[in-house]
Amino acid sequence: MKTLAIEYFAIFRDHAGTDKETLHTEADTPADLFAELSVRHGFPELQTVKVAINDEFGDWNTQLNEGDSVVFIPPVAGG
Amino acid sequence: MKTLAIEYFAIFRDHAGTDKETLHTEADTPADLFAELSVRHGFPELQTVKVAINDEFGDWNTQLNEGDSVVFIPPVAGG
Amino acid sequence: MEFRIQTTALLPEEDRHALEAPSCGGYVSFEGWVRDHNEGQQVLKLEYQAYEQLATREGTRILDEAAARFPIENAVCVHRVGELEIGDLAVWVGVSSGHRDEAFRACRFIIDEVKQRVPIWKKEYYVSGDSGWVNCEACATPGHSHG
Amino acid sequence: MEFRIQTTALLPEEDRHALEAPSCGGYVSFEGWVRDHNEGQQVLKLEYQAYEQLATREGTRILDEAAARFPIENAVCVHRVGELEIGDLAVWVGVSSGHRDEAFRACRFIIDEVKQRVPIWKKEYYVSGDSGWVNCEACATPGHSHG
Repeated sequence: MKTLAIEYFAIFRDHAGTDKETLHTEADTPADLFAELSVRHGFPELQTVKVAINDEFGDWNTQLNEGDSVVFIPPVAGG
Repeated sequence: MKTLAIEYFAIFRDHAGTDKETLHTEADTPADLFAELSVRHGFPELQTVKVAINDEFGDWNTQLNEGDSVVFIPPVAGG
Repeated sequence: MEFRIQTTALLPEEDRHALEAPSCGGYVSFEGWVRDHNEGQQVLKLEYQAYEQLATREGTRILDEAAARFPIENAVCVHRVGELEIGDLAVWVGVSSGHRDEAFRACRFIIDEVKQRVPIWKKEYYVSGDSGWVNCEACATPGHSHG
Repeated sequence: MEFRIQTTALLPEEDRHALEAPSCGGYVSFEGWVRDHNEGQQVLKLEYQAYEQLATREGTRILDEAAARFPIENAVCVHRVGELEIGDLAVWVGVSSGHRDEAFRACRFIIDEVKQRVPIWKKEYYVSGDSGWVNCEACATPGHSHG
């Protein structure tokens, strides 16, 4: 079990109903974590989602560590 | 003989020493007129010169008429 | 070189000063304004959200890339977040350089990359009463991949 | 659509307002600043002259051509004449449109054509004490043609 800080933006924030939460989870990778949270919050299926770990773009299959902050990034639309 | 109004800009103004003059001339075309004025004012030889007749771009071999205004246009450099 | 996210109105006249230099002959700017329509829908207003830390990092990387690709003097990009009305300025890019060609190319490069890479999102509120996150609602598909 | 020659300082913030429209999502502007050097010479100041009637006509034709080529909303170009110091704004082009691509392309088209076609001339005064009309001194050749 590890503790992670999750921050939500845009469509994920709307579905999660919160902008951040602290999570105790068995998830080893961002991919595991996203699957877990998708079920819990009913995230919509999106064409491409990226992940950031500790405020930098990360890999879906990297190992998550105790205390990591994780952000899932839906398709961007700045400008 | 016809009377023409000549206006000078940029390098031609510097050489003519005036910004405009009224000219009595036998010149039939802008080409004739330019040759006449080049001698009189010592215009430098430039790669491309255009001519405007009555405030519109004109042709070097057009017939000049009494009272026409003529401007010789050295290479432009706006911006 | 500065990329910034802010909640208050953008003031290009002020940020422009940072770009001035006696060696510069050209300045190109882009402004993204909130438009009253998008893809056939009448838009009432917009809401922008940014993941500020990463947006600022990625935006700064884009400016650095622009400076490496094009011989520009300086470049600044500021993006506004929060609720915006029709006609409001959402993003501003300013680029100064010795000659105009590189200023045009760098400015275009920056806004194109910002729109593609920087974690900023836009929710449109329509006259119809609907609303939606741009690029998120329409692209939702059953057989998706997030890998 | 307006092309204008003026002797007073350009004020893009004011002319910009003419370009605003609720249907516009993109605005691109170009500013030409007086640079402290040109082709290896240190420049002290510039003098611009315009053949105002024809410059305004030709400039307006360029804006009309831009509007015919690119689906823009509006375009304005203002050129200053008289004596300008280093850093002064000599020419400003502003273009608004629904999307950014056409605003970038039209703005670039306008400034390129203005520099090539509009009867405006620039005399550079150098630190060395020399001065010269740009594109006129250097290109003077013995075997010329004015036809």
